Amino acid sequence: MTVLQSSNAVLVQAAYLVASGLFVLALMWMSSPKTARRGVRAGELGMLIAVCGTLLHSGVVQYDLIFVAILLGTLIGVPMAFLMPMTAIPQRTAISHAFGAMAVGLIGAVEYGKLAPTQGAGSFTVWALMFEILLGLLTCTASVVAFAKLQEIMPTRPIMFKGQQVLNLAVFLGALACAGVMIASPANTTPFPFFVALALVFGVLLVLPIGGADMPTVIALLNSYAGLAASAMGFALGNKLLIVVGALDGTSGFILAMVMCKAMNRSFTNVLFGGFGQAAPAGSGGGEERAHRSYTAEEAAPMLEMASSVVIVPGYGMAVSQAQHRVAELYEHLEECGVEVKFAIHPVAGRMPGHMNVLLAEADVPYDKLVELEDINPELPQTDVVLVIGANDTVNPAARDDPSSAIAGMPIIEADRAKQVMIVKRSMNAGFAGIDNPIYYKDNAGMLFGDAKKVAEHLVKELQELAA
Amino acid sequence: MTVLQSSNAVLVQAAYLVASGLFVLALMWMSSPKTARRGVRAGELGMLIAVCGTLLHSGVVQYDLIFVAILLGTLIGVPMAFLMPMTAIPQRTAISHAFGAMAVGLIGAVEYGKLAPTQGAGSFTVWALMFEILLGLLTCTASVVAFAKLQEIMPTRPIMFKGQQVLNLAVFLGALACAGVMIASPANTTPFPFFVALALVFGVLLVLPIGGADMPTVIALLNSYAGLAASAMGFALGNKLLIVVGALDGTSGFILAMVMCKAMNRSFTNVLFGGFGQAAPAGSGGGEERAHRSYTAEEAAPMLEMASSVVIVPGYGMAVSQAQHRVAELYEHLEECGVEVKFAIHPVAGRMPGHMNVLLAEADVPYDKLVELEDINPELPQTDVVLVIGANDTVNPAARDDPSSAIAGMPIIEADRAKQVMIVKRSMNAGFAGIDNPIYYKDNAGMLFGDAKKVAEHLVKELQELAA
Amino acid sequence: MSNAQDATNLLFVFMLAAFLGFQLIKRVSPLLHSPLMSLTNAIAAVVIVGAIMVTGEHDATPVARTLGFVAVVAATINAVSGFLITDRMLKMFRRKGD
Amino acid sequence: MSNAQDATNLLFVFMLAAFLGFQLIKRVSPLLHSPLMSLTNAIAAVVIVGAIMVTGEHDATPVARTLGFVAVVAATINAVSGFLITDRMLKMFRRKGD
Ligand SMILES: NC(=O)c1ccc[n+]([C@@H]2O[C@H](COP(=O)([O-])OP(=O)(O)OC[C@H]3O[C@@H](n4cnc5c(N)ncnc54)[C@H](OP(=O)(O)O)[C@@H]3O)[C@@H](O)[C@H]2O)c1
Ligand SMILES: NC(=O)c1ccc[n+]([C@@H]2O[C@H](COP(=O)([O-])OP(=O)(O)OC[C@H]3O[C@@H](n4cnc5c(N)ncnc54)[C@H](OP(=O)(O)O)[C@@H]3O)[C@@H](O)[C@H]2O)c1
Repeated sequence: MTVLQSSNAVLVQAAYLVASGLFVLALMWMSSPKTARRGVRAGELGMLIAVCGTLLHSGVVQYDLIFVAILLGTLIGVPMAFLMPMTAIPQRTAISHAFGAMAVGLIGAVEYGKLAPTQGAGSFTVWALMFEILLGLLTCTASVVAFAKLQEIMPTRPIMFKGQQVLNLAVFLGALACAGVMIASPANTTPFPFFVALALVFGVLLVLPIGGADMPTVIALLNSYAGLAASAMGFALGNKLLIVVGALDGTSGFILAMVMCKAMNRSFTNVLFGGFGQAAPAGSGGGEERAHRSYTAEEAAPMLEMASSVVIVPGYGMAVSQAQHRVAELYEHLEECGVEVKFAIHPVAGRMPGHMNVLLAEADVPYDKLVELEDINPELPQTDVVLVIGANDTVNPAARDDPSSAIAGMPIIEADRAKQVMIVKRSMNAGFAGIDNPIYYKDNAGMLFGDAKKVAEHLVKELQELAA
Repeated sequence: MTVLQSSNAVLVQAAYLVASGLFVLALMWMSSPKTARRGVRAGELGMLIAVCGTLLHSGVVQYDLIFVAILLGTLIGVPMAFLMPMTAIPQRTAISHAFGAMAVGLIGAVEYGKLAPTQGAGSFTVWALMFEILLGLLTCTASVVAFAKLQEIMPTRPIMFKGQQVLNLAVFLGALACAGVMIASPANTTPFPFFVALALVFGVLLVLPIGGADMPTVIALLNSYAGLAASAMGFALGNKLLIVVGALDGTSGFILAMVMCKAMNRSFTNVLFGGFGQAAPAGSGGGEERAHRSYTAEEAAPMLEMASSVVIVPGYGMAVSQAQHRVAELYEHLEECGVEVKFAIHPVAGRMPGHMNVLLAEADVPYDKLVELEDINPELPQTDVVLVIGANDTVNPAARDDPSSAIAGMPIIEADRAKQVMIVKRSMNAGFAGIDNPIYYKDNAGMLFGDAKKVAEHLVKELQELAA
Repeated sequence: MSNAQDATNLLFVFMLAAFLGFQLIKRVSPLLHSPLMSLTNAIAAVVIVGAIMVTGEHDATPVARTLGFVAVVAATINAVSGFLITDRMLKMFRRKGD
Repeated sequence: MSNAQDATNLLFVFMLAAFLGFQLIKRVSPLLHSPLMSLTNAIAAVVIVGAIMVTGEHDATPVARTLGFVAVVAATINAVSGFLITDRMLKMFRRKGD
């Protein structure tokens, strides 16, 4: 029996080792679109091996519930994966963080109940468990709020009130105090329910003052927290697989959040506590009524057809109106007319990193047509027409020219440097940052008012007629 | 006492953790010349912390010999570092691998003597020790032979004889058999001396059939072996610091060896067993006496001065004649005359990776003037004069044009595509690969015979006279 | 000693994995940032390993089994849907002519 | 169990460090390949840690102390000269105008 158990332990450890290696390979292969799908395979295989290894663990003896749970999870997960529209990806990520973090919190709670009585004061395991439960639970409720804001179940503007920061700090310190008591005397479980409650409340408070459009950054950070919680679980259980995955996840979320902050020229503190987007964009087009030109689709189509180079700048508006397929048709028609078309992708266009890439890929635009900001900007002065579709802040020249602007210093796609700019949006209203956009009033610019999908359809129709 | 010991153990482990982190940072910062020196500082600090941590270890109680040894090592190491000429770097690397691997082997032997009686059959520790001793000792003697070949104490041509591969295999299997016996019954130390002797002999045999100019690849591979030996020591002693460093080192040597093989379009097997360079380059200029032009420095200098762009291609000959300082003067004079000068660096020019970069940096050539093969080749057709200084195989167009050439497929610097090529070398003799070089007979090419240093001096003098 | 060893073993693993994550993620092209988020999300579902242990132990209390059950379901949903959605996204990325 | 745990702890560390080494070294510019070789050579001298243990143990035999002594000297030479030479090389790398 002992021999059996020990050979069993070797097997479990070997499975975890192999699984960790596969997860590392999965991320390594994600570095390029050519190997990325292989990365997914590696991840799936790693997960399978990790689960099978655990099922073999000599400590696991009751299989009934586990199999039912896995079956149930699969039955829910598979249709979810196939029915989810690509535009809902940000929300999905948020809610799945909530699920994952909840699982971490629950496991932590169970482990605490089991291990606490056996641990000495200040034990490493209890430290790790407290960390795990705190991070798991706050990530769970924070992700739920983020989901609600993205899905617009909740108001997306920052919710701020007097004494908010004091309250947040008090709740956080309260949770830490509970954890401190339990670390000092693990057998004393009285503070546990308070600890749980405070952690859950803190998660909600954390996200309330953050505006809806900052949610992507928040989600990446929550990804990072969820990773750290998984690592903490690994420390508590002495499980290296969990530590590795947690660390990989933690750094991944952190780096993505950094990329976004850099692309918006804002600091973490500003995102988390700045209350950005608080001043509702109260029809900022109303102020001084500067002159702008506006085109109809009939006027715009021949200009596009006669151009030798066109750059399309997609933004959040394209995602909202689900216009990506129509935009792809537009791209194909223009290419057929012999126009050289490229897409300029700003790193924070839309509502999550890489948002535009996924949508356009979904609509069958080849990914070598998607050009990053630094690479497209030098080409724009030689470009005949830039067609901005539902983007706003990401093409706002004030970020470059006006040091007093709220988005000063944010790198932009310099659409205004092109020979002609056409901007598709529904009104003169501001974008997420809530500020006016001088590009609309430039001599070389013209508006194409309307819903992005409708306008794109209209343009395609006009092009077809021109061709016929 | 126990508390003291355990807090002590925590300290040692913490020191090792920090040291490992610093070594990782050291390699990370080596990625760019801007941060590289910070990397060296990190490495030094890591080493200091690792040594201090070990001295605090509760198992270490006799300090006398250790301090004497460290003092002695420092007294030898410091002057060595300052007096070593940069041209001797390849040899120094070889001999220091020998030292390091010897240390690993000795420690392994001592540990084996101490631990063997306490270990059960097939114990993990004995496995690791055998691996450590084998790799340590064979790397030690192999590095000594590599050193002797580079320093030309030994003939540099491959030494091959009948039955060599059979002998090598027999020695290797003999060593493995000894190790096997000791793993099966650790208490039986009889095979140990045979094991040691066979490992040492195998190291020598391994390098004998490899030609002198393949030594850089061999040294990188030995670096990799030394790393694996250190890792094995870490496994034997349960020391994670050693495992981390060994793995970093092991991959580093392996990747450098791969880079070199790729740049020569040869396989590992070919380098290790191919006996490349065996056929002595028996005056390959003697054969058919094809026509070549030759210039004097007096003729060459005005051509260089009148060019608007010059690319200098340095090679092994520049290193041998220590011409780098004169070449740098030449570069400065040309720049003063308004000529745009760049250096084209082939990845395996010289006798170790990065050899030319170090020599030219030593002579104060700014590193942004050193251009890699892929980047310079597209510019060469528009270049007025390419000046090849002691390079041969790396500019041999046969590699590109003649599929039956010994170096067919090796990427080259396409000097022959330039408007004019001048080649500085002492004769029409072949280079390391021992094959003729068609570039000498091209219409746009001319030889500048002489020692690289002398010719460069001469060219500088002529340029000065032209300027005056 | 053994306790310090244990903890530092885990800290070594954490430190190396964090460095590795940093190096790996930095290299992911911005083109793939969305699939990356969804892949890491799927991989994070490996906490199912802890959930299985909690649920399957022979002395697990009913509360523990219930919470563990919920955790296994949640983690499975994340793993299954995460990998499938990532693959669905990646399948759409095509070069011109593919 | 504890033995398997121990061995896999070390294997985890090895695997992660090897992946990390691979990612790190791949990014080193060819410009710096010579200093890189000499830096890794210096870092490898960390085997001095094992040499010190062997030499300083209270029950070390004279043979062990002698071999350990030699090992400490050898490793120290490598460390000292390796770091100094690497720095000497790197000091020489300058951009135009620096
Ligand atoms: N992607 C990320 O990861 C991320 C992360 C954090 C923050 N953000 C922030 O999100 C913003 C993204 O910039 P962006 O340029 O993509 O978008 P944006 O600045 O938010 O502007 C979107 C524009 O689309 C228009 N629009 C909305 N619905 C439309 C529809 N159905 N048809 C046509 N147009 C429509 C809106 O104008 P109308 O109302 O006039 O139509 C709006 O001005 C940036 O400020 C960025 O900092 C993004
Ligand atoms: N760098 C590495 O890491 C590495 C690794 C493995 C192999 N290798 C091999 O080494 C070779 C390096 O190519 P390479 O083009 O640099 O060198 P090479 O092909 O070996 O040619 C060097 C040339 O320099 C000339 N030379 C020698 N001493 C000279 C002096 N004092 N003054 C002037 N010229 C002198 C020689 O011609 P004369 O005798 O006529 O003067 C010789 O033809 C390649 O074949 C490569 O595969 C390099």
